[in-house]
Amino acid sequence: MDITEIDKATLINLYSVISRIRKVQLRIEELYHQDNMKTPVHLCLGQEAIAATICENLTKQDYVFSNHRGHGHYLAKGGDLNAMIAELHCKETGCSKGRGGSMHLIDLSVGLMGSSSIVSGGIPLAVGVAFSSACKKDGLISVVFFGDAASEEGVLHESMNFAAVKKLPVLFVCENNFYSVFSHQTTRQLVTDITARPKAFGIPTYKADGRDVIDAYLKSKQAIEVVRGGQGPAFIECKAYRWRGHAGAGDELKDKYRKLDEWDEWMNCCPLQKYETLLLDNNILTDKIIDTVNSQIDVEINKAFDFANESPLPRKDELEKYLYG
Amino acid sequence: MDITEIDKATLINLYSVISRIRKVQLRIEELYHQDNMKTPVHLCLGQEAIAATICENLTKQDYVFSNHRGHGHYLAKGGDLNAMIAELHCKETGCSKGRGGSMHLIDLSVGLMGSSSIVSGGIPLAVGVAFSSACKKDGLISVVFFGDAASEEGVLHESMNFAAVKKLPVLFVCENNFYSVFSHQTTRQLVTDITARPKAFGIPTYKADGRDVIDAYLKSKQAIEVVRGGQGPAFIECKAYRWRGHAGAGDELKDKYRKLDEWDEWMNCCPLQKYETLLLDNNILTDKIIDTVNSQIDVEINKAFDFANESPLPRKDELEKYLYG
Amino acid sequence: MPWTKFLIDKTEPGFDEHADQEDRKLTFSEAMREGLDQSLARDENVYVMGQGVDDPSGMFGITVDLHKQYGSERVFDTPLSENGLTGIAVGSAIAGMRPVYLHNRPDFLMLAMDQIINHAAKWSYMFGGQSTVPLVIMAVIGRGWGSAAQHSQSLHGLFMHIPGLRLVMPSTAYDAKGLLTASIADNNPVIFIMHRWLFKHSSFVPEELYSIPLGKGVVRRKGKDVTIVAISYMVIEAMRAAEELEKDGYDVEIIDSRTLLPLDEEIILDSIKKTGRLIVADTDWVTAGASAEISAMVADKGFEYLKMPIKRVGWPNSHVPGSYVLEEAFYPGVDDIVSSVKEIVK
Amino acid sequence: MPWTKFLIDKTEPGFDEHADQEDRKLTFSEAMREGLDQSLARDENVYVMGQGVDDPSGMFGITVDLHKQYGSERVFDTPLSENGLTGIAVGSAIAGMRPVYLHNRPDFLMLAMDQIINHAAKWSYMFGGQSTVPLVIMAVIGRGWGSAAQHSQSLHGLFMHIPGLRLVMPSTAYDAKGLLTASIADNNPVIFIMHRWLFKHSSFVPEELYSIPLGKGVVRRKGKDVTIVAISYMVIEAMRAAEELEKDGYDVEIIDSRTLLPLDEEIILDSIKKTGRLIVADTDWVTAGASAEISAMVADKGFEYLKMPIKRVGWPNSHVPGSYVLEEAFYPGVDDIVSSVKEIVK
Ligand SMILES: Cc1ncc(C[n+]2csc(CCOP(=O)(O)OP(=O)(O)O)c2C)c(N)n1
Ligand SMILES: Cc1ncc(C[n+]2csc(CCOP(=O)(O)OP(=O)(O)O)c2C)c(N)n1
Ligand SMILES: [Mg+2]
Ligand SMILES: [Mg+2]
Repeated sequence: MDITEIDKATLINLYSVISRIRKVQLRIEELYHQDNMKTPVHLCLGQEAIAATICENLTKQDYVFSNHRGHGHYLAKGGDLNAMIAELHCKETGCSKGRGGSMHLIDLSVGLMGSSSIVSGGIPLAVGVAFSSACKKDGLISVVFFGDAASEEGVLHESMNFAAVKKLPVLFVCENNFYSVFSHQTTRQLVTDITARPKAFGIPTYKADGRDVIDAYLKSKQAIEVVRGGQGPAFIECKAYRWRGHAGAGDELKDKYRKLDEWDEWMNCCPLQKYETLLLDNNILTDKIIDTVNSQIDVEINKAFDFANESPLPRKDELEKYLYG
Repeated sequence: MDITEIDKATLINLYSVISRIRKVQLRIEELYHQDNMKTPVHLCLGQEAIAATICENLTKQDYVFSNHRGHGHYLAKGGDLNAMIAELHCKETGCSKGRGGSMHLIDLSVGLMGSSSIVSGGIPLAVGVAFSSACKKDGLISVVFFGDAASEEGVLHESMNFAAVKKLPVLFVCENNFYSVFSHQTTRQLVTDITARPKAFGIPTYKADGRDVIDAYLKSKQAIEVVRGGQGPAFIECKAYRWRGHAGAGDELKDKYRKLDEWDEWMNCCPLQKYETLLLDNNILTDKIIDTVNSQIDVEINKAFDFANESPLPRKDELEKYLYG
Repeated sequence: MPWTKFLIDKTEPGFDEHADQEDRKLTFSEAMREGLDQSLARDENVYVMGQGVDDPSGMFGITVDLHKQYGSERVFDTPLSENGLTGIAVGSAIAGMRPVYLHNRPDFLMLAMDQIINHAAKWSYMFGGQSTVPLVIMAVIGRGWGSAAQHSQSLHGLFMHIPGLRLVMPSTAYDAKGLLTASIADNNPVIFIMHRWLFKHSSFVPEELYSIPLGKGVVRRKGKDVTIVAISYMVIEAMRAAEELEKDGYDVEIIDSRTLLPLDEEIILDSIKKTGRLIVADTDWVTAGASAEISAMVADKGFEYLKMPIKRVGWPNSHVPGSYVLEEAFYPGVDDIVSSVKEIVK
Repeated sequence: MPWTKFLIDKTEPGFDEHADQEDRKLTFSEAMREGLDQSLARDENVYVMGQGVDDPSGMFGITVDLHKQYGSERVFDTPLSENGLTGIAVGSAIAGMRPVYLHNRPDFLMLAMDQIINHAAKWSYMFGGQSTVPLVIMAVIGRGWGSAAQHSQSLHGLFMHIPGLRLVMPSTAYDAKGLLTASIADNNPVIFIMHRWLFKHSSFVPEELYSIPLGKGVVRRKGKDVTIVAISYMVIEAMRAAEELEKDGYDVEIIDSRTLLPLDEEIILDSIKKTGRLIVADTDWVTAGASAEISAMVADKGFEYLKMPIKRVGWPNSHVPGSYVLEEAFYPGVDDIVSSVKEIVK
């Protein structure tokens, strides 16, 4: 995979998106023990490049469905940071008005359609949106992010079959981080090559290394071109490592369940660090630009937390307000 | 496939089993309009050889789960004919004591574990029984019959994944008769080779022509040897044609939904007729033996209908009797 | 063969709230088909899917030939993947479509409970009202001909428990069309349950598209001795029971709930204010079902009017049996209603 | 990180029906673990499965290290395939095993409704009693820390509607172990729902395996003014409410239903005979749920004793919200019970 295939603006934007996701995640982790965010968080540290490279290939109107580990998807698609941090603080100004919490992010203005905390729940929804696009011939595509464990749910197979039969414009993105909570993929699946499953439904598949931004970007691009071409769905499996525990900050019990060789291999290869070095080596970025980008992000994050802290809580008398549409 | 690979006794037994299923189905169809069998029937005319060849390779103790189109499975596994016909007459002497009707046949004495009328419902049950055998190390295997449409249900994929991970002794038998009620397989599946799905879970697969008894027998044998070998599950797809409508007698609307070329191809090739000719040509059977076998079957069927007609109905005051185990 | 035909052709006396209107008598299934047809014509976001909706029998006639009129993109058959397809319908609804997803039996909805309960019902709330799910899920309660435990359930009691859903159960052709229109027009997931034994019942059905508001019950018969709240097919049984009871001098009031979510509590309480007695008749298990809810609601809000115990007429603690003799014992009907009335009146 | 620990460590005053027994105080989760341990030891057909049963946190402690004792063939983690795995458990039960299938949340059972309702609950009946399904399905009601609509449901109201199931909801460590034993010993599918806020409550728990019969409620507190039937965690809230009410001179009787299927109707009716007043307190939506059933049952069979309307204290018509302020508004507790009592007493 060759960096020269990608234009400079894109490369820089990818850097900024990935760094922003990273920094937001680290800040949440840092402050989580203060208990101001009274909602479970599932950090995507280590997996940032997947959301970034997929979304870089999407238009603002294209649809994305996310899952419980959805902060990166939301930010990469362009979701409003203030509204996200406010949602983590369960405030009325949150993107879900404090009704959803960390696992239910939404920003319809950028096509981020919402996320389900039922593992695999968002998959058929994304296919349904693609069906709608096919009916309306609006040229948009639909993308759904889900984990390796979500691929064990029957509904993925039902969804793939229907998308294939109807040639719907949907991209299935499986983020394989090898774990479901404490459970390793090999205890749950005999064939660990998840792309074997979509192949069985006639869906073209791609595999990307989620540590390698260039690889992930170019593979995403190919997959998305296929989907946009109107020939039907595609499937991409992106491997990456979940740097932290399943939920919350840190990973207290990591020695009790991680495979240590795997841990070494993956933790020693930070997607952001690797990418930064690559960009510096290729003179795409300078240390100075990097500093500027990152300090802007820091400012923005500070503002978002201020915004969240100052925002009002939902009103108790509005408990039932959004039950009906 | 070569007939000489199969011993004579087996060949003759297969003939008798297939002919018996055929005759039972035809008799039910003939009498169905009399409304004495007040339960939906899903005839397996045209598909008889599949049940027969699979079960010929099983022991009496091996487990079988069936589905709504289950008469053939029940008979091939050795289920009691009287009890089946009585069940179709909703009698207390029926195999399910009149509680189940045509779609819920059971004969635990020969390992016929029951059938679900929820399409795909029996699949995980069979895997569960195989799990039990694996725990108990009883050397038995478990078999489940289901249709092409059942392969669209997510639960099949979940069941295959688990069976593969745990290397359970279960054989998945997909009877592909191309239809789900009025709906052709091609409107429901892009990849019509159903064995692509089990392959994606690392399960060895086999394909058999359900019109060809020798082919179906030898392929079943291979598949079952694999399962019995303890290496885990196997999957066999057997093609056959549903000669009648989805349910009930005849197929009034067949011109309205059948693909006519397919109809010609499959209806002109009767599995029983073809097999009979083969056995006569190879001097395995004579016309005389055939007559004897068939008239015994007729006698047996007459007796079964007499038994059913003379049997008592369930007692109304025993409505709730079997609710709890 | 008889069984499908048998039940569809079963022509029992329905009743007609506009008996005086001579023309435009349609059967329940004709009314449903007309409503779907007109809804498809009216709004291109409406589409109809389900196993067999484009087949020659067309879902008991409800969808027959609609695919020829509107094309196979708007009226189409589905694979056997109830949970996946429900989610797909929900997703399309989120994107602005108005799917109508038909099932032969409520039993099959059990495969789709995750998408119905965890997703469709919650999507609006969970995201602070930003998305809506205008989706209609239909199913037909089977009954008779030995279809047994897995093919005869009602199960609407389950849906009534879930906030965010609408639950609609019409009993006449007129209501069927009007409530269908309202259901398709509603911005929330609607569970629309029909009873197969109603399909040949006919009544006056206006030609134009009209809508009956969700949450409004109707008094089917006026009386002063006892109130029967009846659901779906049990309205028919209650009407018959009332006729029989009339001979013995009992004056029965019958309320057709029409929708269970929302439930028209007012019409029920108003009636009980007058009669002081309540029987709830349902086509489902009584335990923790719709009849329990209606009874509990009255035991709270209508207690002061109540003169006698509240009786529920519904399914006993058994699965639906296969054998027709057991079915007779299983299904409550006119006799059970009559004897319940006699138990609490006088 | 706080949230898991936060809730598990939440030590509210539970209560102990054997407060005088000084030794062998176990928490609810310790009692559950001990019960599973002894059941695994006692019968080799028992096995335990579920997502995370063999992980270091061991299902809130319930299963911790059991896989080390009994091997990964008898205590094992599962793929994320709830419907398939439920069917597999059912199949193994049909073949004579006694599976215990643990889930973190009742919400996830929605994926498995087909196997629970259409298969497990019906298998015995459908085949005339020839097969049985000795299966225990467990789930833990989540509460608090913004887990929101898809991770906080109770949903036992749904299961109560289905014949053929058992439904067990213990409120003390003593009951947890005893009801667990009875559930594993039972030949029918048992839905066993626990409330996370009970896990650190402790009470006297005998060391030996003992069994509490399914279908027997218990009077937790004697009183003559009003009967509160409380379910699961609401027993705790009711006990607290009773203490507060006592100060104002109200004498409250509290019945812990312990199991909902079968429901101990007798103990409830006996109490109402005395008090003439009923409040049902549940950890679930009131509409068409367990509280509706209990209320409806009394409005029929106990009507003659009733002096006042039956009140239900349970979840309002809303999904569980994410924000903690809204959670406060959502969950009923001591105050709601107190005010309901004051509404109907005097
Ligand atoms: C249907 C369902 N089952 C179980 C859970 C509990 N759960 C939440 S996240 C999770 C792990 C999912 O793993 P994976 O799909 O690989 O995503 P990851 O957490 O690794 O990003 C589990 C088991 C759930 N939310 N939904
Ligand atoms: C879950 C479920 N959905 C729908 C049905 C209705 N139904 C009964 S049999 C059948 C056709 C199944 O086709 P297939 O699996 O190919 O078996 P075949 O009838 O061809 O033997 C359908 C749709 C059902 N019983 N269960
Ligand atoms: Mg994972
Ligand atoms: Mg078929």
